[in-house]
Amino acid sequence: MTDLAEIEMIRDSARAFVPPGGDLVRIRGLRFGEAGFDPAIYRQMAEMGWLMLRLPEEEGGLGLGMRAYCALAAVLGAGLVPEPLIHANLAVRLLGAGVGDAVLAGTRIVLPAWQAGFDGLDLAAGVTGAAGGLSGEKRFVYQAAGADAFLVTGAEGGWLVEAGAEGVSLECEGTQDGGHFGSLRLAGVSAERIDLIDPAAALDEAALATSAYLLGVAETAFEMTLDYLRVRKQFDKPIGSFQSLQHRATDLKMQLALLRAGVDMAAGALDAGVDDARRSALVSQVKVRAADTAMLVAREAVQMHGAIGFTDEHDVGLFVRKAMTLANQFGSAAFHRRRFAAMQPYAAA
Amino acid sequence: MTDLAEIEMIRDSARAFVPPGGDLVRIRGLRFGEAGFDPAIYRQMAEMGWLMLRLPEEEGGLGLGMRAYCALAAVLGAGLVPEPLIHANLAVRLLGAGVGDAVLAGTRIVLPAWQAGFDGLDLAAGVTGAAGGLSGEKRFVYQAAGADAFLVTGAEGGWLVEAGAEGVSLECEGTQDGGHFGSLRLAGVSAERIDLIDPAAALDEAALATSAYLLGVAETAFEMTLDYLRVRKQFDKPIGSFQSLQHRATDLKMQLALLRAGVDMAAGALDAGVDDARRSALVSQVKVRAADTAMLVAREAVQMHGAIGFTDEHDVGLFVRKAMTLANQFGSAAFHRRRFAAMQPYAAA
Amino acid sequence: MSLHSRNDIYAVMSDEEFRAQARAFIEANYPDIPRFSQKRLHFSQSKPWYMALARKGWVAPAWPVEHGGMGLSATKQLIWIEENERFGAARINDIGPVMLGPLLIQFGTDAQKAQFLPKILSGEHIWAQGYSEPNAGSDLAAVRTEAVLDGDEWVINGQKTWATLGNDANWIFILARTDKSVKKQAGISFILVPMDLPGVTVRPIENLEMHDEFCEVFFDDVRVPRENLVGAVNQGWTMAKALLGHERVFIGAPRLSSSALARLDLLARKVGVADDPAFQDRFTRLRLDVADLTALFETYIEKLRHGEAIGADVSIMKIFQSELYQRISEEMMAIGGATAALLEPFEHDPRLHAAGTYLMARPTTIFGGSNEVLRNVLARMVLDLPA
Amino acid sequence: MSLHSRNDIYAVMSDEEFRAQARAFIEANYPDIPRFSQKRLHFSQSKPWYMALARKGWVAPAWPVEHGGMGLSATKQLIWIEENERFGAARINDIGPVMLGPLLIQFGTDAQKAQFLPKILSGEHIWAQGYSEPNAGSDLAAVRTEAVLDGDEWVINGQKTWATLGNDANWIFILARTDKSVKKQAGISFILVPMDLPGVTVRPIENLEMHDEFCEVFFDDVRVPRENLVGAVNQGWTMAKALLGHERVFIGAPRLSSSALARLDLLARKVGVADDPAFQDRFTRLRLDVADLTALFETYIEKLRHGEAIGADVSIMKIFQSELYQRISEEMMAIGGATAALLEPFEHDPRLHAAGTYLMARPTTIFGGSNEVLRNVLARMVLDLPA
Repeated sequence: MTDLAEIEMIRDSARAFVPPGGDLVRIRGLRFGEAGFDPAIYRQMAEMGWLMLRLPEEEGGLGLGMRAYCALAAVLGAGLVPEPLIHANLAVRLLGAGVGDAVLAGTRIVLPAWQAGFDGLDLAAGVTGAAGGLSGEKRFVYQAAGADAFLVTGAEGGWLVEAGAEGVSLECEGTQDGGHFGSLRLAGVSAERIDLIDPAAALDEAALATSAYLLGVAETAFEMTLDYLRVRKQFDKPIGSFQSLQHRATDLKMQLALLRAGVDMAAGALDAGVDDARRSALVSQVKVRAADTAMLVAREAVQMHGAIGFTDEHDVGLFVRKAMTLANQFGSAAFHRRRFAAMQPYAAA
Repeated sequence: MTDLAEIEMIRDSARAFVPPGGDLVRIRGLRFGEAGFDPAIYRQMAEMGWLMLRLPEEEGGLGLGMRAYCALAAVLGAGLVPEPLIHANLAVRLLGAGVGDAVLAGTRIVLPAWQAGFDGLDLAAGVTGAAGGLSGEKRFVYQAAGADAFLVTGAEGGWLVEAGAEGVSLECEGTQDGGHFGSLRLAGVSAERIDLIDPAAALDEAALATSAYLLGVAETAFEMTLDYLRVRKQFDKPIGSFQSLQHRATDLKMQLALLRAGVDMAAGALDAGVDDARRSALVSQVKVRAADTAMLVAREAVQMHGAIGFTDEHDVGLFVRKAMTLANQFGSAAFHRRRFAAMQPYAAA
Repeated sequence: MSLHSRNDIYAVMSDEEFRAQARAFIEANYPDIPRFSQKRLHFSQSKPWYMALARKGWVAPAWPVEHGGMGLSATKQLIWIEENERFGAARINDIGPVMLGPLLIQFGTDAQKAQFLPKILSGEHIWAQGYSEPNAGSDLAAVRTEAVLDGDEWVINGQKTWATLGNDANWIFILARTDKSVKKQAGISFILVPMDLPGVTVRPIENLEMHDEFCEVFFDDVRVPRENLVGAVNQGWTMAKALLGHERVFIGAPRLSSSALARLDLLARKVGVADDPAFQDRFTRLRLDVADLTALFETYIEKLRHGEAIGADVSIMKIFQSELYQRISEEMMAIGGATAALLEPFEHDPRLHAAGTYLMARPTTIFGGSNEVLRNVLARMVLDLPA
Repeated sequence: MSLHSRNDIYAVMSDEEFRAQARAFIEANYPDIPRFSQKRLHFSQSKPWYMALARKGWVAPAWPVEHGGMGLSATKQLIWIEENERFGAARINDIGPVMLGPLLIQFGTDAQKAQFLPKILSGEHIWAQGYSEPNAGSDLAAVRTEAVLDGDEWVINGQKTWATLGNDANWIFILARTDKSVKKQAGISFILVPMDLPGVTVRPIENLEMHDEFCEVFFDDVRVPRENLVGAVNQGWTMAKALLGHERVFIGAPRLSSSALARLDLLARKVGVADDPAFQDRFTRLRLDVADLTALFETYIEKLRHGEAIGADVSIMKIFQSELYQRISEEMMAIGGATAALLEPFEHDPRLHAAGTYLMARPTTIFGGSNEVLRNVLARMVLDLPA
């Protein structure tokens, strides 16, 4: 199958979970629930092979490239899918096929607990695996309450920690999108150390997929806003006929075009193969635009919807909240700007 | 006389030199000439007492406050007056009444040569007054070719250096406004050291007056642009009826209102008396807005005038060039932002 | 009247004396209710504070003393606001004291003043505002809620929306169409309506902060006495505009921005970016914007103090302050890292709540005249640009 | 034809081979004229470079080989531009090769092609563009210059403006009104006019860079043969739009921004702010904008390469690139300190000229369709927003 055909195929299969026209009833129903997502749907997604996207074919995976992964993520973003696919994929990517069939089948959910600080991509901090067992804290574990186990990362590798194991406690706080972050505290948990597969690349891929997801979020919020501009009337005219709104809408379109081009370019480059510094620079480039554009579109979407956009019952708010939740995940724009400059020092063309 | 009456008086007398409706023929005539300004007009201005504005009444000056000085500077800016009043006043301010009657009468022109670096308000650098005489270089001396003498500043004080003295050489480069900067090179010039009067305050006052001048420049460029928006037609409508231009014009008005309020506030505070750090913070606050606003109005003025705004024959360009010339004088916005933060560390209200 | 004579004292008090007294009063009397809440508290929660202010005679800082207000100068009103902000005191249900009271004082009959003003001061009447409608937002003059005179009663039908804390209120004032034959601004009247009447239905709307701050209010053959009309019939538009009055200055006050700036500073320290020079550069820009807005605000306060007319240009401040408030909140989101995603304040400190500030800042560019409409008006009225 | 067969080679050459050859050619053949000039050089100065290109057969990179062009792919055209930029080679008087040539190839008669194309390639004809008029700028369809058929000649009266380097040209193509009875786009024709005819007057206009880059051209009963019409009568608007063609992609190329970024970097080093973290933060933002624009540009180049249609959305790039170029130039002014005020390049290095870059960036948002008009068009055509 050609690359393009693969991408079309995965996009089509994703659309089965995200009906066009955006039926967001399911999304609303899951908000602020305990797991924050639907394990049954998660399993269906796993059945599509979406947890083995990046596993090589020789290891039984789909062996798809980042372009296919990003195409999928963008569709999921357009539908605000709350199932933590990108996070689960990160765990699989770090562990490889050895993660086990139950995980790939979606019947056992393993989520990465990699973050300790407020920002950045440092997966080493927070826990230590000393003699007395694994101790410390990982924070901001997305959709943690739905996990059966966590892939806890540290300087020396990772540990697979069962959610119910001795010495493990989890405290959750809601996120704007109706999901949550877990704070995972570990006090002398016994767990075996596992080697992680190319963790820097794995985190970069998650950041890129998150950028693609944000692209889907922002594009859909923009389309909703255009629809509203076409029909909402004030002063006896559709507000989309007012030039200042037209020009601002054009500016959003411009940012979205830049973001889409960036996602495609970076995914293509990663698939073609680049060195580590260039890979990180490209991913940072894209994540900056993704975070900034999603937030820009979100705030203009609220503004252009007027008062109704500030109500929770209007769907545009769901997109705003999703942008707020994901903009800083896998590194904020500020972090990625600094990393871009560090990874690729300026040299005039 | 009350303060307000004084301010009105000086504003009226300034308007005699700057005819309303902006006859800019004189300004164009002086552009790129050797002196960059008209010594005869300079003398007339001196006759109005404008070189002794800030000298105390007991020393024979007018003893006016910064509010009056700023009112004058704003009118001069509105008329793009090229005579270096602010610079000459800085020299007088640093030297006091001892500067001599010829200087105050405008028959002898003394301009400050205080700057050595690209930016900032450091008057100490560039020259040393060692045993062999005064040596070194001062740069960016505004309208230097018209000066009879220079007040050269250094770490230990100042020196009055005749333009024609042994060891003095001056090289001039044009500035965008039709004036010029001189590079003053001193090689073992014999000159007597003079104590300077409160140089930090003097430079702050020059920076504030420059801000007021920039306010006048920007307000006039804005008025010209509004006039153009009212009459210029495209697509059979005056372009000022297009909402996006209306909104952008409103944004310029907003910045101008902030700048005017800032100038008034800072001048009033300086007149009322503040400590050194507060004075510098206030002046920096205003100079930032002045530089940024003048440049913003300049670029929007060109854009709103369209192609004609890019021609040298249209007067709006004169305002653009003046903004470009003065925006960074007595410290750029970037310098003053840093100084503001340093002089007045943040403390929540 | 003891209340009267007691209140007269503020006029002769120095600003600094007044500030000290205000601060001491707040500290001594603020009840055990949340401080620094970004969400508006409901009356059920904030009532003890309203009552404490009522007992002190401090419900209506701006009203003249003879009507039971404090008769504060513009400067002292500002001090009062600042001291409340500094302490983090909850904002009371203030539509009665801030909006309706001054309007009744200007346009109401003696009977209306006697009937309504004391009950605002006592907290017995909590007012809501019934201006906007689903199809009359930015274009307020398009209101369709109708009031028809039937004998000695107005019969009201229609729907209002965005009534702030409408579910706390027992009275609402509305703009209603009383003449459909004239151009739209000319056929509107201003009517007072008790909310406990048959036919009045309130539906709270959850906002993005998950807070039922706004309500829809439905009127279905609601009948109120003819005397509930304020001003003359069809004079409602004039009053709606007059209602702005001082408000047009205070809505541009820098307080939302300056308090957001303090939150940004705290958050920057918390997440460890406060010393990053790039952050400091951006922070200084925002600080300078707040400082210049403050300077501009003070020129208007000065005008109020001297009784000068406030022109249409005053809305420059509302535009700038609301957008500045938003920019500060966006910087909080940008630096907040993972905490920016949280639904509730990080570590339960309401001042560390990037998302809360971000969301609360959103409607400030929409309500009180959307910034787009205000820019249109400025372009025409102040800049004299053609239609 | 030896020229033909020689040029065919570019199609089979790898991009990197071509780049090496282009670079070597420029280095070996660039005459002793200014490099890195921000001002357009006049033909009197840049002619040796035009002639060197003519000798090599490299005047028209985009034309098909059979018409004497290089027949370069979009990618190789870009490489050619990049190598010129890198060296700082002067831009030649390229309205003939870039604009008129492709139009004649598409719409011209065989006689017109035979008459005009070789003279563009040889440098004998230097062309100017006569589109805009004093009252037809953003609204180009409002042209009033008139051409009336009198026997076998067009008689032309009117005025054109903003003719780039019109004082260098010996031919000009114009949009002229040939029918006043139809709606304005429908009555325009495209006519070729020698500039040495009686009745043609050229007045240079000094721009803000003190450079007579633009000219007004007056036509006073100028008579040209009927055959100087390109395409059909009243088909001028179609051709004016077609003239955009590939240009709509290349006008959004990141090269102006990326070369300005290099200037900003040099200037920052010169004035000593390159290591300031706040500057670096702003510089990185600009870099990322250039990088993303490059990514977007490459998607369009890819479309050209595959022969796909270019939609109206392409003007997104022109808007973004021109405004980015301006923002970079504004940052140069902001950091340049006192040097930003200078009329001529600081220390005679054209790359350290903040004011020059600032001024040269101004018209990019005005010419080639003002960004305001392009945004209007995007809103209607791409976003499908109502009129």
